[in-house]
Amino acid sequence: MAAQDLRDALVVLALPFAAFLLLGVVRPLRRRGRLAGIVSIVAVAAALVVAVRLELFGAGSDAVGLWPWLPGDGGPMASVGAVVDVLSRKMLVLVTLVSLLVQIYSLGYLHEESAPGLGRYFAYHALFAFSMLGLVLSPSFLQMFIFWELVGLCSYLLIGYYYDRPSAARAAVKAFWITRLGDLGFVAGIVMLWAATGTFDFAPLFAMAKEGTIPFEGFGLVMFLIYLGAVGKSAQFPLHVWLPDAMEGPTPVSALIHAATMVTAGVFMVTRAYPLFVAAPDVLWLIGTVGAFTALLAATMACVENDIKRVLAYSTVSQLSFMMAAIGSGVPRAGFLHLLTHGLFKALLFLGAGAVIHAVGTNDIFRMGRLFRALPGTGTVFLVGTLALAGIPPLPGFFSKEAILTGVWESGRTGVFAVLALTAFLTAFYMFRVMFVAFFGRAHAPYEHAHDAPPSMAVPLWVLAGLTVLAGLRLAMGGGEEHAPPWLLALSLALAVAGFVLAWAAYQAGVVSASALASTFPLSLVDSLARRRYFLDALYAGLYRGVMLGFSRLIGWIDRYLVDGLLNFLSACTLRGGDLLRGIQSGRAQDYLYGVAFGLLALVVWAQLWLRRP
Amino acid sequence: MSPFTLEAGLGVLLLVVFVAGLAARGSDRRWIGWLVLAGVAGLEALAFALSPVEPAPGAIFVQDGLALFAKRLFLAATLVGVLCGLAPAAGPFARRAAEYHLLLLSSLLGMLVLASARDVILLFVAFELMSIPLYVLAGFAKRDGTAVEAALKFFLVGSVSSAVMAYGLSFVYGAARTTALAGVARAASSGDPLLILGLLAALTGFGFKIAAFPFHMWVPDTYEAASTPFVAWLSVAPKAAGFVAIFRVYFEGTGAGAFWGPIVAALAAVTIVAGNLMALPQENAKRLLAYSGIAHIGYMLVGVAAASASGTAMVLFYLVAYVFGNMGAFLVVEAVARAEGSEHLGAFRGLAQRSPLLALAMLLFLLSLGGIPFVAGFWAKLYVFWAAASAGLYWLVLLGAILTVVALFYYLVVARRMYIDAPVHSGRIRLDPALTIAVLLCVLGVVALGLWPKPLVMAALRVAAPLY
Amino acid sequence: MTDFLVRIHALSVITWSPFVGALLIMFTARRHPLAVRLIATVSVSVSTVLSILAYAAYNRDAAGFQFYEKAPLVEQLGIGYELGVDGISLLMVLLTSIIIFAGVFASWTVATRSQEFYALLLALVTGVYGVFVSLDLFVFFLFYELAVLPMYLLIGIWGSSGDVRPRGIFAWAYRETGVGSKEYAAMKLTLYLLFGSAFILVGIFALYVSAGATSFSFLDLEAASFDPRLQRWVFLAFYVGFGILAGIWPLHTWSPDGHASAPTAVSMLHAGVLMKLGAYGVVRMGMGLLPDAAASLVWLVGGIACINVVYGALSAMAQVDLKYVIAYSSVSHMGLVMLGAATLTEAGLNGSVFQMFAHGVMTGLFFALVGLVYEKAHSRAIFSMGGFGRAMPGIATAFTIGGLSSLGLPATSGFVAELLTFMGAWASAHPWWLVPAVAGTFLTAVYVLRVAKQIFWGPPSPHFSHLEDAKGPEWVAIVVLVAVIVVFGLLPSLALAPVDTATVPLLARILGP
Amino acid sequence: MGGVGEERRSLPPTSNDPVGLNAYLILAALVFSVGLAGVLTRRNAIGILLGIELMLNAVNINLAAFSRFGGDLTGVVFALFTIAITVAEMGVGLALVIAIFRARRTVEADRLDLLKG
Repeated sequence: MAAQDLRDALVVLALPFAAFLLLGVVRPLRRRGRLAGIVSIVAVAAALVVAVRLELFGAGSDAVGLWPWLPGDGGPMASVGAVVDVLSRKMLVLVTLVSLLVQIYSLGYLHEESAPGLGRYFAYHALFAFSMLGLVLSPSFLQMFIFWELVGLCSYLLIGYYYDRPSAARAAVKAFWITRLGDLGFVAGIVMLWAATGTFDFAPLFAMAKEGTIPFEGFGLVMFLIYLGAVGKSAQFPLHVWLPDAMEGPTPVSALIHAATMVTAGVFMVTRAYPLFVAAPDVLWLIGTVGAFTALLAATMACVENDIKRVLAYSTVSQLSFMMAAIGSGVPRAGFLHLLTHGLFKALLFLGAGAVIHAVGTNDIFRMGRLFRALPGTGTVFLVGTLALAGIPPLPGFFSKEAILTGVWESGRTGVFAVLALTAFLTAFYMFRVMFVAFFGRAHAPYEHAHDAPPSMAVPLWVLAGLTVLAGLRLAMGGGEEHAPPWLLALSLALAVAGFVLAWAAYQAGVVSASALASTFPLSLVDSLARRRYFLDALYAGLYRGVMLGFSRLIGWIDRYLVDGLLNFLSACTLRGGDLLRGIQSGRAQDYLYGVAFGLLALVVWAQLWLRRP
Repeated sequence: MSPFTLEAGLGVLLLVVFVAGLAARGSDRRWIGWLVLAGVAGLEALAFALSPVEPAPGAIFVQDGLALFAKRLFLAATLVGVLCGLAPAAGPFARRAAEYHLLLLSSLLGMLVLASARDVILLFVAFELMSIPLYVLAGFAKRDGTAVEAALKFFLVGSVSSAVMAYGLSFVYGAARTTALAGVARAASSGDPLLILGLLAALTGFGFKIAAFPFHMWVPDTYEAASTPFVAWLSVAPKAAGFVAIFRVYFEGTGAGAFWGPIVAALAAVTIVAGNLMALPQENAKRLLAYSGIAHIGYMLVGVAAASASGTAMVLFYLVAYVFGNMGAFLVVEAVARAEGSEHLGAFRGLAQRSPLLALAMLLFLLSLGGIPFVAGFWAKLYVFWAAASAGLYWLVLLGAILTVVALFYYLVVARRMYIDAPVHSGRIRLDPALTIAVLLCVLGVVALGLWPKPLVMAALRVAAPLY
Repeated sequence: MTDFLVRIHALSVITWSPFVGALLIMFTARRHPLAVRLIATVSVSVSTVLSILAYAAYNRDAAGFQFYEKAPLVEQLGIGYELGVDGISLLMVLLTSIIIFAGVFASWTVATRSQEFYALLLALVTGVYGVFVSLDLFVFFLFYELAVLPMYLLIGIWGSSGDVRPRGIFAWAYRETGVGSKEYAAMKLTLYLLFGSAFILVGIFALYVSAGATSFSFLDLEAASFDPRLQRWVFLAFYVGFGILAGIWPLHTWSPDGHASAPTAVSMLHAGVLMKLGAYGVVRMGMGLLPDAAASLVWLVGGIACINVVYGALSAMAQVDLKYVIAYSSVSHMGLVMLGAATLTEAGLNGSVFQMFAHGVMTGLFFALVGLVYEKAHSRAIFSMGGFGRAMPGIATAFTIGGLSSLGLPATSGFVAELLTFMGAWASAHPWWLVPAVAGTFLTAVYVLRVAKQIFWGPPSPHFSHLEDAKGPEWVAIVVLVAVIVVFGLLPSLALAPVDTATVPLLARILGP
Repeated sequence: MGGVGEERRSLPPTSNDPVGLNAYLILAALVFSVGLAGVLTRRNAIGILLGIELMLNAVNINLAAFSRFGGDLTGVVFALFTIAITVAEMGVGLALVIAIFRARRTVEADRLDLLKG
């Protein structure tokens, strides 16, 4: 049975890969655009079927398959393979599901794209699905890193899908560089871990952690470096700056990669390697602290953002940090639960936002208004997503967030708990801010042309909305393994309602002036800092332009004009020396005779010196 | 066999040429050249047929291995030199062919005797017999102002050097009380300052002949102005003779290598540096080769400075490689000059497209001179450095190796003109058959020695061994 | 299969087939450009097919030198024509085949004097093959020179000049020497490499003499044991001599100028294979023959390699000329190669050899693409370009893949090489080497993606029109190289399995039992 | 080669000669020096030839003196050869001077500098 599970998992993995190969190699097929999309969609749909079967009817036991990858003297240095367990089974379903829906949605969303461009888009999507599935199935750090980088590549390619837009090009490389910064920590960490333990595989590593071989000396550093990978990928402070910019990509991409799946890879990795992180409590503490801090930071930025996608992006950063904070506080299960639920409703929100943008042609919420009337379907599903994210029961966001808060509270990290609670309040605030401003606020322009999304876009929206509700109901009925204290439930709800009320007061009822609120100290300080993104983007730009490029120019100059210059100097001196020396060849016979005479003299003197040498 | 066979044969040839010159009529007497060619070829064959003769004790004329080795080399060089002189040449060379060849052969006779001389007087006489015709040959085109100017400079430097040399040799005689080199060698062990002074002064004369810095200054002017076939020969044969004389006087049986080694090493060092550096800015092909030749003399002096049998052998090997490489290069210059009317490096532009054969030959010669594998010069440099390193002269080897890079620079500049630059004129260059054969002979020599240096190395080692 | 290959003297055929092709081209195909190309393709294909067969037939259990051939040349001096390959050299032979196969197609459009171009190129390739397969150090050296010399003409005739402004305290020297021109580059490269070869020659002779002056055979010298003092000096001589070719800092400056000026196929071959030859020399001769010195001097090799990695990457970042970027990236990657070798660990040494291969293919691809871009846009100035991706999507894709391999993205061969180097570095006696190695890959990501973004992304530049994608035979080069990058990235054991059989005994010799 | 202090044969004094060998050697050295000075300083080619003649004559003085004081005739034979060679050399030299005068209308050594560098 376990072998059957393993085979199923590999089939799930292979289907999108086959689609990618087909699209990558067969150029005519790729250039047919929609046909390419259908190929990819069929593959992912088949993968979803297998994944669901695996989740519902699989053996349920863990299965691992390993094949040697890097040969070495006395056994392979590294292996690749697949692991099927609770985590990976759930992730398989999530990834294939969201992938499928987003790809279907894309057919409608990108219907105006040229056929070759569309083909390229779906080829990237197929590659992404393969990579993400490979990541969740990884039985070893090394394989995880491989797919980790591949999903990063897909992210880079898809952010830069509109490659002739300079902003998209910039955002793509920015995302790649910044996540790369973390990834290098990751790879350095696993290399160190390998040097100390001789393996990349999770199973033996966990066994070592259990029997106490781990932690060894310097283990904290190793785990910190590995955690850096998650910092980059899951947009933790201070490497979170790429994610808002990544919204330059097509909106479905944001939904899939930058909300539901890829960005959660960091959380997934830390969850997967949790037995190791437990052995490094300092790192775990750091994960929790940074998570809480980032959650708040991102939430404040979401509150002042006007671009609907960027609000969602900051919200993603914030929610990812919730998960990280949960893991850091010792409740990885709660974090993972939030990962799954967030994947559903954030994809929903992004796709909804995509439908809105598709309809009105702008990202700025203050140039929207009364959209609910024009786009009732979209508005409804967006509202479902908003309620879920804000943490209104019985939608799933409430339960997973509440599980996190409970876990954090029980772990005794009061500071983290307080910050997260504040963030939960802000979450509700900024989401309802969008809701009120865009969907119920004053109309700034008439939207005669705005209409609800075509079926290829609407169906995925409704499916996601339905699944969100279903998941919430299931959690409400069967969930709640964590026995939260009632006051905490109340607090959660209260925070969400408070956020809603404040947003209503400020943006709908006009009871409170948002600008006046923002200009009172200390909110004014936060407001202005958040609007400037806490100067982090500027800092990175400065480091890049000033320090890195500046230093490279210095090195380039040194190489060209000093290192090479010295060589040229020597050659030029030689050439010049020849020129000078030929001056003695004056052409006058008597100078030549002087040569003979001096030669004789020099010979005699030299012989004298030689004879008289001590 | 008498030790004088070759010299006697050459004497006969001189007589024949003399008579032929008297009998010749008309303004084109180049057929005498063919006669000379045949004669020299015969002598070369004879030289290879001969074997060394064990010298009688106290003999002043010896036909030992070294002498025979050197004579074969002189004859080979002369063969090539005469061959390329046969090609159509203007005015005096056609009309006065007998005179030209008589002078050439007289000088050759001087060399042959020099190689065998074991007596100071004989050495000096042979030396002058070799030198004086060269002055005349340099100014052979007596209507050409520059040629005569060069000849006069050559003559002045040459005769002053030989005066200094004679003055030195008089001290050698005075100190050693004998003119036999064997006696001089015995006296050398006494360390008489007068003898050392004499030998130092004599070294000036030899330095002039081999063109070591700073006695080299006649070389560029003479090479530039004199006729190229003659220069090709001048650049190798008398040099070889000079080296043989140096081995005879300073090293053979003296046991004084430890004294002369460092002095020669200093000479070698300045010669390598000066030759290579001064070659860098040259734009005239013959001048360039003149300076590069000076540098090569420096490299050979490195082998001399090793003051060992292997060093001497390697110099002999170097000389052979140098004969083919350098003569070949001059011959190509001659061929190009005939087609283009210029010996400027610019005349080589695009040679590869106009005459691939000539360009390839020149490239091979340049590579040989530069010391690149597969051609003779590589082994020559390698062996010389090896010998010097075995003698502990690491600094000299290092200096030589570094300046090899400089040398490659100017050789590659020529290669660049031939292969990289576009030709100025179009059309293929017509080659004279005699000249082509001469070039091919040199190519053969360079390549054969490059691929298969061993027999010659062994031969050189054999003849050099008895000197020490 | 093995018998068959031995019987036909496969290594000899691989080595000399291009040379025969060169001769045929020189003497038969005058004024028939297509015939020239066909002869070149056929002669190179013979080598390529045979090297793939040899690669497949190599007995991984027996290890050691296989397909051995020997014929005495100068018995008295112990010089012989002795050929054989082990896992390392076999991979290098394969690399050479791949690159030259692609190179022949990449230079399909050479218009001027194509006959001579192909003849020289093929002669050069024979030199490269010869170096990798010869087991006699003397013959090795001869092949080495054959691999260097044609470069002068290849760059001088078919190269392109760049633009370097005289600046700095040595500005007058720049005017004096004509820095930037192809003639300058050709001269610099040739002289520098010949200068290096002098050190190699000295080292070879030192070993030959102190081993009793009886044999130049690698196997005999390997069996001899040398005095540690001598070993140190000879190791340094090899290190400098081969290091110049491998582009070690600060002796690397011939490489950017040379590679930037060289025509496409020559850059491919030179950066792709010849620089590896330097590293190969250090590993094979330096470490293989002088194990004690290797063990005591790796700190130097590794330390300088660290400088190379970071310094090369930063220099690449500072360039505004596309070819210079690629050339400096080679300097940086050669640092990784040397670093891997210096770790003296199995992973590191495997990584080093794999990096030679991976970087060879990757940089070959880069130069092929840059050549195409230059051919179509007639410019190398990065910051005047933009938006080329629309007109040349194929080139853009291939460039991206090459770039990803260069920055070590998984699924490309560059990743495996870098990973193994990292593993080796941390496991070595100098774990801090990991830091510059990792930093180097980040810097690589910065400059490669920056260049790719500038050239292929963004709005189309107004300076260029009539751009087009690669076509016809040019695709062959691109497709072959991309395929190799990806296949070896996914299945590294294809290359590593034979390499491992060679590196493990080598390490055992250096580190002792 | 040895150094100072080794036993060294002294030239035997010859009877009936009021001045010793050294006087001849000094004379020869003076003549040589005068010749060399002439060679280096005269601008006229004929003058330089004369200088060379003087230098070679110094050689002859040396040879004759050594021969006389050494008691063998080899030196004299040497001197005879030297004289003959000197004559030949001067013949060539004068011929060249004439040729150059014809070609260039000058025999000033300073002005013969078409070839240089």
